[in-house]
Amino acid sequence: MQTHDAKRVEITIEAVMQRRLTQALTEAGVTGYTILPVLGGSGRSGEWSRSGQVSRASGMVQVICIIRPDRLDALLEAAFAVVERHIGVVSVTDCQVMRAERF
Amino acid sequence: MQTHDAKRVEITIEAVMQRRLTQALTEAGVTGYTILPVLGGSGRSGEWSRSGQVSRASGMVQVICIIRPDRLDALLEAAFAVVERHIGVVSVTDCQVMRAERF
Amino acid sequence: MQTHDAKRVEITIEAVMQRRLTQALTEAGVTGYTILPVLGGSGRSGEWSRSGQVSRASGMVQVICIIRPDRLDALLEAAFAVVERHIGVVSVTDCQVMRAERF
Amino acid sequence: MDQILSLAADNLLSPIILSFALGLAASLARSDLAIPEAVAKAMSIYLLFAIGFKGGVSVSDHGVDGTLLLSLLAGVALSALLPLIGYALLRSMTGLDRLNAAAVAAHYGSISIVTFVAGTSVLDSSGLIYEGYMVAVAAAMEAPAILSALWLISRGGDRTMEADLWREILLNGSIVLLVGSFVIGWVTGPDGLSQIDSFIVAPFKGVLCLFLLDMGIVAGRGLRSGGRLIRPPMIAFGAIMPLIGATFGLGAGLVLGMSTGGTVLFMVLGASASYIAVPAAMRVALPEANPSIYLTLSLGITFPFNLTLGIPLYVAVARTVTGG
Amino acid sequence: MDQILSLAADNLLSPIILSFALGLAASLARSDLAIPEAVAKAMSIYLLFAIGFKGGVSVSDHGVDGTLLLSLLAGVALSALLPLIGYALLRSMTGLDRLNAAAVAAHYGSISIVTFVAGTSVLDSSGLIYEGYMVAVAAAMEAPAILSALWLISRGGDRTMEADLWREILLNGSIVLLVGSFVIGWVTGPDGLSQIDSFIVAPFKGVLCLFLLDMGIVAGRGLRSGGRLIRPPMIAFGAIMPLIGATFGLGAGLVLGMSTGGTVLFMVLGASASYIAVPAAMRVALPEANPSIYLTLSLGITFPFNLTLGIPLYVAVARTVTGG
Amino acid sequence: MDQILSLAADNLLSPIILSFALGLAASLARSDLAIPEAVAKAMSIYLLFAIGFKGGVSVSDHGVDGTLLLSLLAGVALSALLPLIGYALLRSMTGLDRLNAAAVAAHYGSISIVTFVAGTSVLDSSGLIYEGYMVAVAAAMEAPAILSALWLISRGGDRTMEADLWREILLNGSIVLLVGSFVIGWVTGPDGLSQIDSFIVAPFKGVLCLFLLDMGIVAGRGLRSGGRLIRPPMIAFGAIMPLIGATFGLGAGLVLGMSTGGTVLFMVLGASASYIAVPAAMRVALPEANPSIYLTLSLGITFPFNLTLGIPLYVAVARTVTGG
Ligand SMILES: Nc1ncnc2c1ncn2[C@@H]1O[C@H](COP(=O)(O)O)[C@@H](O)[C@H]1O
Ligand SMILES: Nc1ncnc2c1ncn2[C@@H]1O[C@H](COP(=O)(O)O)[C@@H](O)[C@H]1O
Ligand SMILES: Nc1ncnc2c1ncn2[C@@H]1O[C@H](COP(=O)(O)O)[C@@H](O)[C@H]1O
Ligand code: NA
Ligand code: NA
Ligand code: NA
Repeated sequence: MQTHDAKRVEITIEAVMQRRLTQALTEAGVTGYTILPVLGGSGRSGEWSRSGQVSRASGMVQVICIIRPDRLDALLEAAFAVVERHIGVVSVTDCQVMRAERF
Repeated sequence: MQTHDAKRVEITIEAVMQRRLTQALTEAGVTGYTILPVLGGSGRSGEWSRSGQVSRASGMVQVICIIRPDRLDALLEAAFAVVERHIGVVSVTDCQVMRAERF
Repeated sequence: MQTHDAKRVEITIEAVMQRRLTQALTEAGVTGYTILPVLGGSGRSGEWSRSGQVSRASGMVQVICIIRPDRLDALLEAAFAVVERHIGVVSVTDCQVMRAERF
Repeated sequence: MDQILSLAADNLLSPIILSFALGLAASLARSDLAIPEAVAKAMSIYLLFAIGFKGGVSVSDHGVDGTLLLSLLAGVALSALLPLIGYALLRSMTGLDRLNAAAVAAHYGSISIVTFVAGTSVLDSSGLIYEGYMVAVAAAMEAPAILSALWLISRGGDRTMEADLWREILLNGSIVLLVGSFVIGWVTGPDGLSQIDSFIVAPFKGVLCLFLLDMGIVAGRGLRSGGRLIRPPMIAFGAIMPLIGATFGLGAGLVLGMSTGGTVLFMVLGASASYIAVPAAMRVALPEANPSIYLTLSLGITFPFNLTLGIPLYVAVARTVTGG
Repeated sequence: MDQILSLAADNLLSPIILSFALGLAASLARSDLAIPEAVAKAMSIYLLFAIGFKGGVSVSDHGVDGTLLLSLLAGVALSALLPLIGYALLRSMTGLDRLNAAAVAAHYGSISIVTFVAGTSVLDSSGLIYEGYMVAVAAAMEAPAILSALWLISRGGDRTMEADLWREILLNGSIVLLVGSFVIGWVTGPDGLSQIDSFIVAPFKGVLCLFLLDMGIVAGRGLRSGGRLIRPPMIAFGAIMPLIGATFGLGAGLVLGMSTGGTVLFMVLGASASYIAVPAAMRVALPEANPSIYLTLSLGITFPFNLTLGIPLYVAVARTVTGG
Repeated sequence: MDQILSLAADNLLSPIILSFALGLAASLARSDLAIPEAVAKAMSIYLLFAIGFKGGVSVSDHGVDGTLLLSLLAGVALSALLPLIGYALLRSMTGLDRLNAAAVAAHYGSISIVTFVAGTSVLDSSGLIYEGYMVAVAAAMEAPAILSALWLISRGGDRTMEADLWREILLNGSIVLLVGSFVIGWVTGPDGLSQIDSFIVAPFKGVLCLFLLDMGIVAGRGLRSGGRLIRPPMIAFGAIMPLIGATFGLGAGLVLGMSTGGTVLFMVLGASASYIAVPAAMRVALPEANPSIYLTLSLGITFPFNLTLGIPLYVAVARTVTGG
């Protein structure tokens, strides 16, 4: 099958920042994203788990965004403007997609 | 550690189509897959979130499938036969696995 | 944006083994990981889904770990010591991260 | 008329309707108030189990009169017929394309169990009795509408119905639970009820409030995101179609010689539109149809219409016509 | 005999059993009826809290007689002993390999709290009293069986028990909650109960119905996917082993001079097989053992056996033997 | 004094407090006992709905006296003022940096609705009446403290408050639900209550027990992971600050001429610290502040302090001072 190069960006971020992030992504021209729930994790700010939160305020989500390679920089800049002061991780992977016109 | 090349296919698809997709994958010779819940997302058909569904009918899931590279085409064809008319996204990433005989 | 090479390790493992795995990862020098819930899956040991468990004892989770390439071997060894006798899958993908000093 | 207005006013100021309004207002104002998906599902399981069980107990209590079978048949016929009317209306009134018109029409043939419950709850406070087996009629009306809609589309020639889909529709969770708990209630009767009534009777209305809170939230989100798709002719359809459905329901009730309460419930079933079983089936069978259209119409327009104005109106009409 | 049959018939037609049957039928017919995981977990927390609390209140009410400690010891002994018998039986009857035989045997030494609850509910409707502390005995019987099974395997030499696993088993959520709420009930007594009885007493049986609906669904899925692993000799084991366990339980009850109801509960505990605590421990300690085998046997065979035929039989036997 | 002790003892041995203790003990012992997130959220929705509704009904029942508006204003003032005091105390007592001190202080201006509920429940058992609108005061006190804290930081110059954040804080789920159900209760009055009281009144305390079980578990985890951050001066702050807040609350109650019960509730609101609305706002507005510090203080120290010693003390003081 004919495939096209794309980038898969995975942003792990606090749930309270989710709306701000997706708004920034949309403004940066991203045409789609998928949000996965996160059960728990660990990082510089320590270990946490979703069932260990009363407020569930500090839960996290993972936003996955598949884009055309030439849009990567705009996306990363938009994402960083939101993530910067907040805890979280951004990683980028090369991937292939079928219908390039969608991204 | 000795690693082997493989492909990681990630299919984001409506939950109502999940069983049909995994059936098609199994028929195409896929030996395993993992299903992740999806909280929400956005695409050409607009934005949605799992808590904004009464019926939860239009919720989505992510099916992840790690396979030997030579099986990729069969998998993609089987997946597309199911996904085609439905909303959703398919992406393929190169990856390494340890015990190649499993895939 | 300036990016650095890293590895994204994805370990799908039984929930009862989660704590043992993350402990082993931490001992192997891993500085962070993210845990995703898994809804269901299929493999050599058959098909299962989270709502088909009374005890939810055999549910699975996915542990995602982004690390510097030079730490990969230590991580894989630590992971394998835990995963070996248990069902589950480990895959490794190349990725890019922004602030390499974090990993 | 006075009577309708006073019943409507009573109804509008009940905790149930106000909870719906609260949810609606909260989500239109973009509050983050939300009920977790698992909990909403649990409440719907509770409501289906309780309503089915109580229906069964009532049948075991008062016996089945001969109209049970006829009522089931009438329900199936209504459910199959209404989509055809809805489709014609949509095509002429709104200019919706065939696919979306068929998908919307399917929803109006099928039923909303929460509207049904709200109807029984108004009947209970009005002291009107009704046939306990109407809950079985509700279950029987869930699916036939889907078949009608698919038939409307397949006339175009390009589609056949996947074999598997039938099993899925007929054995979908809500039908199985409703019918199953109806049977359990029937078998165990008042003895069975006495064992669990402090679970399924006493807290019922309270759970319904929280459930309607959630439905208000979801309806509000639908209106916010899908609202711009819903033009005035479609809003009109969302209020006229229930009246047509109720009229057919009234006819069925009169022909079968139902009690006043039973006639009201036939009207409510005819008037109400699905937002659970049918959308799921549409996603599988007609994925190109736009869910924003049918969900917004069914949940954002017709559901609140029935809940607030429809039900009191149906009660008043049925009372006048049957003299009950 | 008549009495057994009539009790069994009553039991079979109770909402609780019929709910289980509904879940079983739904999942065997591949309906998508499902209870969300979080809700199933919430119901099990509710049931454990309620049963523990009520047990504690009953102890605070009637006082502890000297047999409490002896009963706990007898429970521990039963739980540790039954896996050895189960293992021998499995090896001779079914030809299961050592690892799987030990894993299955562990389940039969441990207990099923829902079976226990179903037992108390039959006792309540029969007007038979029982010692409130039996719920503590149930808690004490959860874990020892795991040790026995691991000992059976470690004789083979290749395994030692991970230190951490002990803490996990002894402090697993259900034991902590059962014991904790037992203590709370004991400390706060009837006063405490009066504060929360409309939460933990009145709706109890109704929640139990929905919980058994879920267990039926899960058991049905297990039978569908694991059914082909379960050969006739293993089915026979799934029905014989509870009878053996019940016999030992009867012995314990008689030796300790328990009330008729208490004796029945000892039989029920002996007869029932775990499907929560033990499977989790087995996944950690004996991951090579096949969960389909032990879960299908415990949940698909023995659990419904006890629920339908076992409990009425144990009641009849205990009544005859104790003259209660 | 005797009276305080006996009330404190009664309180300590209530099922509610013991459930909290059980959760705390379980998680300190690293048991895997856990309440699913969706269920914890459902319980908090239930509690907010019930408490708001009952408050509204009580207002509709007894009428609004002129102090409602003044009470709301007093609540807002208290909520805005207490963070300033808390901040000064933290900076001088504990040496916490400005950012973390402001974040902690925000929590102590805002309120804990569960502490409020525990307060009303002690009042109910003591037979003390209180103004039903105090629940609206509670809602009004949730947010102003956040503004004060952000003002404390923005004096440093480097921050402005994001426009969007305001809407989020004021329309956060708990405020909307509390105020919304208060209005529903007010509108529907005792009639409305009689429809749903077996849902929101009878099982209330039982649900509260399970909710506190969960809070105990969460507090225990917080203490385990964040405990080493909490030095003795901060523990002292966690016990002194509620006393200061209660003193201001007492002042407000006396100035406004509230009933004894209403005065107690003002004290409880002043004394209690937020762990839901404020932490979420802090993650958005002051992400560099460490959640382990403010959550551990609020939930691990002040919450149990108020629950066990604080409330009985506030009752005794208010009784003495008001002669109630
Ligand atoms: N190396 C990593 N790999 C995967 N996820 C990570 C990593 N580091 C941090 N995270 C995730 O990001 C969250 C916040 O990390 P931090 O900002 O380092 O506290 C953690 O709770 C994890 O969920
Ligand atoms: N570019 C993308 N990156 C990640 N996920 C996407 C993307 N586009 C679509 N999706 C996911 O696929 C779903 C359906 O997309 P669509 O078919 O474009 O409406 C969305 O709700 C997202 O969950
Ligand atoms: N090829 C695969 N791709 C993705 N996930 C897999 C694959 N094989 C196994 N898994 C996951 O690992 C679990 C256990 O697999 P197994 O050990 O083969 O029974 C399955 O339930 C899946 O969730
Ligand atoms: Na209809
Ligand atoms: Na046993
Ligand atoms: Na306060």
